[in-house]
Amino acid sequence: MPLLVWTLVFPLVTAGIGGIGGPRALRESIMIGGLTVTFALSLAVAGQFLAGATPAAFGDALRVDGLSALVLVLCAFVGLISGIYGVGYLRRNEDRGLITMRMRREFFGLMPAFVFAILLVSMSNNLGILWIAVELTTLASVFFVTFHDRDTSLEAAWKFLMLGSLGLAFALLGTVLLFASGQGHLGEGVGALNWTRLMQAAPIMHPFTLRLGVVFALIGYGTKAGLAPMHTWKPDAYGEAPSPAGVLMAVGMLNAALYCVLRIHIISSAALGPAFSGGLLLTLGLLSVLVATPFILIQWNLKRLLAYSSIEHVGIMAIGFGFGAKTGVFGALLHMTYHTLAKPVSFFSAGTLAQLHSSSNFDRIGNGTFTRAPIASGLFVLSAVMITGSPPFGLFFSEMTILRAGFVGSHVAATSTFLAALIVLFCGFAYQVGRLVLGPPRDPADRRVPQPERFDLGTWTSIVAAAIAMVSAFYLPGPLLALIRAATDVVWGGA
Amino acid sequence: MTDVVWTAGLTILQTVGLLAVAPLLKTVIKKMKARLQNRQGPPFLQGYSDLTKLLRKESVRSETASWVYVAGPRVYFAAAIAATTLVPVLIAAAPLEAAGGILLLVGTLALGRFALATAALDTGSPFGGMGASRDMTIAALAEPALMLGLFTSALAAGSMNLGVLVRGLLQQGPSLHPSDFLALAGLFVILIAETGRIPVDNPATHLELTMIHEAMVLEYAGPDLALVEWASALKELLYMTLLVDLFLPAGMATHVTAGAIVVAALAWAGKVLLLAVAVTVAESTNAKLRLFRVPELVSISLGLAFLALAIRFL
Amino acid sequence: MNIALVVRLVTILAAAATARRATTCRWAALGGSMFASAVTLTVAVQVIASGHAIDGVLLRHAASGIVLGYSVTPLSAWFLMVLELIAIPVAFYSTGYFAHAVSASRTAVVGTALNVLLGALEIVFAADALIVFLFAWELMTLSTAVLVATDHQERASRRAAYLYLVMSHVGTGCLVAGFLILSAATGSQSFAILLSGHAVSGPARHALFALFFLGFGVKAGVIPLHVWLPEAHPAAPSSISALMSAVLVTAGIYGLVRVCAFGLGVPDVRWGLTFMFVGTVSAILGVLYALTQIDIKRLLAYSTIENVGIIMLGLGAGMVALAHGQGALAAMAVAASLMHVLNHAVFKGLLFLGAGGVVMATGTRQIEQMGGLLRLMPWTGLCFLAGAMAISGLPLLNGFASEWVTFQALLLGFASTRGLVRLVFPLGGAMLALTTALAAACFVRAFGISFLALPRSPEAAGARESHAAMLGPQAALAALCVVLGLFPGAVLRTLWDVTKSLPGLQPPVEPSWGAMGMAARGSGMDAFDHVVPVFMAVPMLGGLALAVWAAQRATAARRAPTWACGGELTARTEYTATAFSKPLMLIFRGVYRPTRNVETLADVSPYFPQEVRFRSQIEPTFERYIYRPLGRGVLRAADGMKVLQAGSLHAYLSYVLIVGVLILIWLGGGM
Amino acid sequence: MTANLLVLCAAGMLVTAYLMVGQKALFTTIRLYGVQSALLAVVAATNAFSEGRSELFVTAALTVTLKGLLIPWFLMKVIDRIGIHREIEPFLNVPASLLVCLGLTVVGYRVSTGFPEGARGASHHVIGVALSMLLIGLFLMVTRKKAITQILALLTVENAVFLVAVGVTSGMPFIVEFGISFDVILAVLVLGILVQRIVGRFESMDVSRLSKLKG
Repeated sequence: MPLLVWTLVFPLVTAGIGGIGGPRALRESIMIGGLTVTFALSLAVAGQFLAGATPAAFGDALRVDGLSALVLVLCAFVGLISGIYGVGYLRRNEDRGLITMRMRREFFGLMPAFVFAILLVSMSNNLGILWIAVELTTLASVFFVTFHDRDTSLEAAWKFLMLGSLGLAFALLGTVLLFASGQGHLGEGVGALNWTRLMQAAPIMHPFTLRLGVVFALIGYGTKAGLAPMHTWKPDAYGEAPSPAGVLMAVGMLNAALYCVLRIHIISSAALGPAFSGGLLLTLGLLSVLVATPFILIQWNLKRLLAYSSIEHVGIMAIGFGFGAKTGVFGALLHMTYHTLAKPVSFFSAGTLAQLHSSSNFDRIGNGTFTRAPIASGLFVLSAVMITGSPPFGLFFSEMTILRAGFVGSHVAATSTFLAALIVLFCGFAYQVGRLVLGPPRDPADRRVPQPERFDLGTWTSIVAAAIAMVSAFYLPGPLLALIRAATDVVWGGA
Repeated sequence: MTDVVWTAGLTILQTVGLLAVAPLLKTVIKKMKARLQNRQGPPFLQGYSDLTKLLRKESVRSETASWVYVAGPRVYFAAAIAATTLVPVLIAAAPLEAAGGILLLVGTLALGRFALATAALDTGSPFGGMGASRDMTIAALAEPALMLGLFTSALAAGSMNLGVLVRGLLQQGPSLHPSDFLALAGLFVILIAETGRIPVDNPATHLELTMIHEAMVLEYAGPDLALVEWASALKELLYMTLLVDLFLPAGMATHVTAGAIVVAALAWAGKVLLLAVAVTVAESTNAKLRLFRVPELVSISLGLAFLALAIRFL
Repeated sequence: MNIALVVRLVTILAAAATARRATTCRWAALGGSMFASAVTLTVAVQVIASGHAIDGVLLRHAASGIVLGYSVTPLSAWFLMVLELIAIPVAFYSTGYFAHAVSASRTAVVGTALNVLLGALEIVFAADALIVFLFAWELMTLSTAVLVATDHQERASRRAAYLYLVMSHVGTGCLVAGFLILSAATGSQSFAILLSGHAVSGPARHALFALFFLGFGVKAGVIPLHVWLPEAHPAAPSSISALMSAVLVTAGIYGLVRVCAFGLGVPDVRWGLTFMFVGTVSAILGVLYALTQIDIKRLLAYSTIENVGIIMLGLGAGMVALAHGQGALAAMAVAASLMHVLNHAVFKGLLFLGAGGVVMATGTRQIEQMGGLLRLMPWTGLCFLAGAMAISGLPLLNGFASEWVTFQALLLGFASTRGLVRLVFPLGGAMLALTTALAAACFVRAFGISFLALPRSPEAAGARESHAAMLGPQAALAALCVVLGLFPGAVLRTLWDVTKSLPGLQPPVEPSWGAMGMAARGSGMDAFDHVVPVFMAVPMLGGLALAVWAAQRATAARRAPTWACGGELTARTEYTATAFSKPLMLIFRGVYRPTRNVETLADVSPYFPQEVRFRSQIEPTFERYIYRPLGRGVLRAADGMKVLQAGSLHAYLSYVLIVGVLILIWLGGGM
Repeated sequence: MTANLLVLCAAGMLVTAYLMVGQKALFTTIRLYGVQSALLAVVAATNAFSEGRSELFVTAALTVTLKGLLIPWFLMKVIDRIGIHREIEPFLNVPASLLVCLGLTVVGYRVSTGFPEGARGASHHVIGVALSMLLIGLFLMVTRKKAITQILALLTVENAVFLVAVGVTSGMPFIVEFGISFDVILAVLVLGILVQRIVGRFESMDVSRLSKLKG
């Protein structure tokens, strides 16, 4: 059985065992072990690709090209660290006796399942499989949204599921229409929906049908990626999901969804030229950034803040792809990479803060957390600096690249708007972080004294994640860079 | 070598000369004022006797004062002296024109003012502070008008260095350009303001609340006071000479011969006396302005100076 | 250069590593910083001396293929020199200052941030390409913000830091846009090409000028972009304030010189006039606001705005001259502003260090609470006086020198231009004169009220002289004020070498008067004016000697209490700072728009008041009429957007419906 | 012949969609959905005949069993279990809703004209119907308050998509088809569970009350 299949089998098995049960230590070790192996396997697969091979299975239903390899590795990485952090996170709640059996089962069962679904997306070359896999990510993540079983979490879950399913329906229609537009040139059987075949048929597809298909597919998968105006489920879902799952959604699911968007984008670029879907992406991306901005300015909840930031970032990537040209695409993929490395830090530190104060509401947390939880607060500030694209960290470089692509492509108006939005966003973030972290320490008379911060697994994970993110800003390992380049070729070179 | 000796000699002679004449000027103005008011007025040598008396007196200083208080009058005095060396008086050359020109002159006087004002704050007496505040205020307002006035003639003569400037004017011969009169008028107002004359300030007042310059030096006694008085007399003479140089240099000695010097001396005395009369008239025919009317007066002179510049060069 | 930055990096790491042991950390951070600064200083001097730029590469960012390189041109070298001339004393001072003024827990943060800031500044001045410049620029902003927020328990400093961040980010945004447009036009990233002046032409040039003017203007703190400055500078620890006021603003100036004046081709006359106008306004308003401050650090901050104004004035004159193709004149004007950059850095650094000592000794920043400090902290007082005299532009000190050159540039500008434009120059001169005189008034007040007469509070009465480690740097800077004042020729000559490297400038070939003096030549006239301060020193000393001799009786003086109208002289009878600036406040009430309210508390009858309360404050015009409404507007707009996310799933679904319908209509080629 | 049948069925589905908009009884709506799905199955079967593609029969069978019977049964069971009154109170009254739906239909048809006349000349009608149904379903989701009705609306949208799949493309690859149907079932199950939890918590399945999360 080829390596990439193993990469899928492992998380699945882990999920199965985790779901069944067993003593805590066993579950934890199995999950961490399973995810570690998965990550290792994904690296191996990427290695195969870099060695010149194109790993594939099931008659090219699964196929790993540059783009897949990149997304695969990134998602596997996120899966691993969020898994480890998740264990730490759960332990904290266990110590406080907040964990029921249901939660344990859901957590240890669904975490790896979620990872499985995401990895399946990132590898699938068949648009049908792709759709199914995305649907699976949705179903897997719903239970994380309802994890804490509060009124609000039910509400969030309902909205998430409704909008998600609607988006998926659109995506399905898009897929069908794509298929229809290429009918007669795609051959028979499952392979007919293979992306590679569609690419071959692209030049002779029926343009109108294709256009319609592309639009629906983009809106559909855009909903999953959280592009405005289909983003509305995001703050609710992120706000309710436990932080480790939050990371998987904000980074893993986001990357996966973008992967789908890109697959469609590539086909349409090949058939209709990059202007059509590129323009669409640019519009949606710009809209996302603009929508995210005000909500960051007036945000009242730590996790929702991060949700809006992820809307902003998916917008930025979309803008990068929309600007097109090698620079823009490269910038966007670089952004994806750095975002994947930086975002977990903010989710982890924010999660810790929320746990310590048993709320993610700014008013409940109060300000001056630095005096109470120096490590988490410090990390949060650090990550804020990172995700606002300030030097000396990676997102600065990627945003610069995207901006430059914009001006070079003479999208002056769009780029200027984008730039302005970025500035306001920074100010908003600075304000929020400032009021959270700085300020006088909470008065001792206060009843809501937070838990003391401890050097537990969760803390260590966040520290390590931060270290990785910081180092990566200056040194991206050669292979990873090669992957980004290869992915750029896939998206722009059409290779 | 010779020119060093020459410079040194001229510097010392001119400084001493002006120091000697300065007290006389003040007295003369007093006298003329008295006459205009049908009073007898002080004898001509009054100024000198005042100074000698003060210099001989024992000096009394405030307990709260520091060295700044002591340094004040001395620096003020030194600055006044240094300033004189930049101004041509009898000969069409300033003793130390190698050092610099108008800007340096103004700067040096500012230095003196700074020292005195700082010292005035040192005693802790409310009047010192009041005087310092008002003096600095008026000086600040006067500064731009003064500069503009000086610029006008400097640009006309093509140099900011008083020596060069005067020689230039002498070569051009007497110019009756209207701008000169405007500039002169402007600078005359400044002269009044800077030397603390009515209508800006009243040198003879004994009511602290109306004082400006006097309030500043209210605490000084004996030799310290003498230095201040002497220096301000010198300053007044200096300003008058400056006006004379800029607008009526005729009669200055362009080469050093006894005859020329004598002529120049007489001419200079005459011209300064003329200005003194003007000052006297101004003092006797005007009432002192309220402090907050002064800006208007000064702004008038600013306007005059700018007008002069405009009509001269456009 | 690399060495210097490596040292910085090591220092930063060391400081971070030793965070737990404050003393070690302090010495590591500051020692390392001094060393790095020294190295950079040598590089700068070397460049200025040789006149040849030194290039190199700091780092290759493999991921984005961006290369961070540097190129120390003579201009950069000049600014680097200024930077390090201040950075070294500041670091030295801090060794003594941090020990008392910065809590042990924050030493590491401050030490690290300080080094990051210095490193970033060095890169900013030396950057050879767009990305590295913006990189360093951002880093500079962030580290400064950290330093400003050092005392984050205080609401004021949090606010200051935030305001600073916001303002600088808007500025940075303009810069990013400007630079990226340039680089898109040229297809290159290196300044050598971007700023060659051939990148763009036509109206685009003016747009770019506007962008860069805003971007750099914010950092330089020109009015009306200054609002952050008087908040941020005082908020930081004093030695940092010194650095910010003395050097950080010059980063903005550097940008203005490098890009606005010389980077966009031959400047347009209107640009120069803009500079002169903004400069004049900043100078006068700056000093007027400074005059009314009673917080000594705010006072100094406002006077920074004033001096930036003076610098801009000179620069503007230079640009106008360039526009008229008068290289010699332009060279002089630019030299004037660059010279003032140096001088301002020196005396402003000195004054802030002095203020720091005073604030530490008295525990207050209100000069109304000080007084009589000269007797308690004689050395600090002496140095502060020197600084005060220098900043008031008095001869024999450095302030006079640069203002002299500026005056010359303005007058020669008048003499050698035609048309109505020329009238701008003498007016500028007059305004400069006003500024200088007001500055003198301002610093008589600052020094007199805080150092002279009786202590105005028990804290002031109990003040003790600063630590030697803090006095040393002040003495050094004070000495520098005098030296630069007595030998301005040396500075000017150096500047001729610097200006030589700038396009269009023709500095005089044979600098006359050697190190002691400066000469100004206009086209057509020889020796328009010259100045040799040293010569002036002679009659000064002579006069001093004469005065001492004449008043020798005064040496044995009797001490008597000051006469206080028969009453007893107490601190409360002294003239206050507020009273001192009252006349000017009333004369310029149009600017200050002061509001005063007097309430009389009487129990029996209003004619016998128990207590009279008087409050007077000046209106923060710009904050009230520009910035506050702006901020409110943005927030209101953001608040209005809330309806988009009002929690109704049906609304959310309808968005999708609408989008779907719209797109279908669009695809259907309209209906 | 087949073409006419296709168009007929498609039209029938559209009619059911309109009826869903038109009336208020909950159970009727569910039955309407059943009918709709049955018609979809017929479409699939017709294509199976005309194209001679056996796997489309399986699709048809799947559709009938799953969508025609299983899902309606499941939903009714849910309603019975949580026993709430069977009225639908929409945001928009019926006439207005019908008007809007007419507009949406126009849009759908207008777009469908851009399509190529497929082999059986039917496709652009089918597309028109499908797009209209899609929009109408979406409109139902927007205007219906009850959780169940929203699910039904979503399923209508799904049907529209399937209509395109079977009516225009003569069937997606079988595995994919199967997987998709399976996923739909899963989704419905999850939705059902959620509905129960919501009702269990809020004593109502009026989702318009779920609006705590703002900003």
